[in-house]
Amino acid sequence: MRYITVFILSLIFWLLLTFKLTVPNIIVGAVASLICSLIFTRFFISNVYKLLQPHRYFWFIIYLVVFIWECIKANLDVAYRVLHPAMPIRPGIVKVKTTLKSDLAKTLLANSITMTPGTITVDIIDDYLYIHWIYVRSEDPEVYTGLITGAFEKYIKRIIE
Amino acid sequence: MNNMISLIFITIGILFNLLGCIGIIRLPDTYNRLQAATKCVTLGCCSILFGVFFHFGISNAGIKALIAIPILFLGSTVAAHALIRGTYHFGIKLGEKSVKDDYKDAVQ
Amino acid sequence: MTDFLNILLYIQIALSGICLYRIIRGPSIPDRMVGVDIFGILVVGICAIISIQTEKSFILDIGIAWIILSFIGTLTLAKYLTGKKLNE
Amino acid sequence: MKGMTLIVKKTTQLIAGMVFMYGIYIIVHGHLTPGGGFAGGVVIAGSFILLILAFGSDFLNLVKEESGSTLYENLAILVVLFLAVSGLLFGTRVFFLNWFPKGTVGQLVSAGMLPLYNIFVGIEVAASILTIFLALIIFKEEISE
Repeated sequence: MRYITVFILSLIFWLLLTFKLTVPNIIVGAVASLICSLIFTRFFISNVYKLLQPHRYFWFIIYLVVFIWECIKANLDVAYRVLHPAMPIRPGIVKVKTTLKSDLAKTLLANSITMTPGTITVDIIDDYLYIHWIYVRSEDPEVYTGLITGAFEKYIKRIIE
Repeated sequence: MNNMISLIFITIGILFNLLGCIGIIRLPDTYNRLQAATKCVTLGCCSILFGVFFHFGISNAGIKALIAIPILFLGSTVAAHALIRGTYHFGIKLGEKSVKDDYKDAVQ
Repeated sequence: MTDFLNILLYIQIALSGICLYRIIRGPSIPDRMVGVDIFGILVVGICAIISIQTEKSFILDIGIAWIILSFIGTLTLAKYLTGKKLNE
Repeated sequence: MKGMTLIVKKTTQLIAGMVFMYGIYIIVHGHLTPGGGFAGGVVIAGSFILLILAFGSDFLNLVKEESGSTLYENLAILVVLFLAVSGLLFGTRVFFLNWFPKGTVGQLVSAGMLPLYNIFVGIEVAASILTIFLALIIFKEEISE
């Protein structure tokens, strides 16, 4: 089952890359995807049955919209801090607890945090994320946990878990 | 019409790139430089690629520009994460203005 | 239209010059590595603008290959910074 | 914990297959677009180097038997030599003769024997760059002991 998934995904990638529907092209693409699936399947994610459930794609699209909005906000925020003559920065590293369980969900959360306003993930140890923040708004753990992970955690829980 | 939309996207992208490069010059220490530069330059280049997609339409080159966007996103965010962790382990101190450092206990 | 695109291309090239300034002047080694990383991303933008000017699609191929190789290079540099050997 | 952090590992699992397919694309279209055997071989070697960086070199089981990549390299350069010699046997007796039917310009299957040369040169370059990378790791181990 995992072999078939990797084969289909790489064939789709090949067809998008060449964008030509002739017979030699499809044959060459099939051979290349066969080699790719033979080599790289044991490194791929293990639970592929979740790819077949359609409601996850619905939540993924909503998550994408939220993510792009946060991303644009991040850029305007950084622009304000860079162009301001006094440079209002107050950096620090804070520690945030997450409730997500699976590894892929933690990775997606960390990548989202990296692109949101003023935060970069420094490290991830078990359930705790260490985050470098360009302007520490409050010293209270509950407040900043809500500020950093609150926007994404519920969508990611619906997409992956 | 399509040309105008693509030109607008490319202009926005170059403005974001300009902000990121100003951030690289002005901000005081390595961590803050990485923050400004990664976010602005990544979104700027994604915007330029989106403009290229609007210029070519759905064709060979346009789809290729769309494929480049997720690779650029994943690559640059993971590279920034690895680079900032490496910087901390290399021994660079946080800047003078910083207020909080929870990561110090976890390293030892 | 093409004149405006030319101006944008020159601005982008000048921005990568700013990154070169950070690479040369950076007070510490991680500063220089940040410069190299950002320089790699900016070159992709230059490739995209040139592909519009010349109406050729293969210049985007060079851009994607550049993204991949710059990602691998930055990971190698980051691994060197953490002080680990390559095989652990 | 071996290798780099969890984030790098998971993202590498998703991206390595894409990098491999992209290298094959550059090699196969070598006679139509810039690129070809050498550039595509470097990208394919890059996908394996990415896995080694993220998971540590024991993950691929290649350090103990480094003869694996060396074997592919030697076989590929042998096939390239046979293809070149085959020009001496068919048609007019010239080394590196292109004696295949040429096909039409711009199609995927055209240009006679050039795609075959590209494919085997690609395998050769990928295997040799991977061998060089593994040799650097082993060399550094011996220095430190």
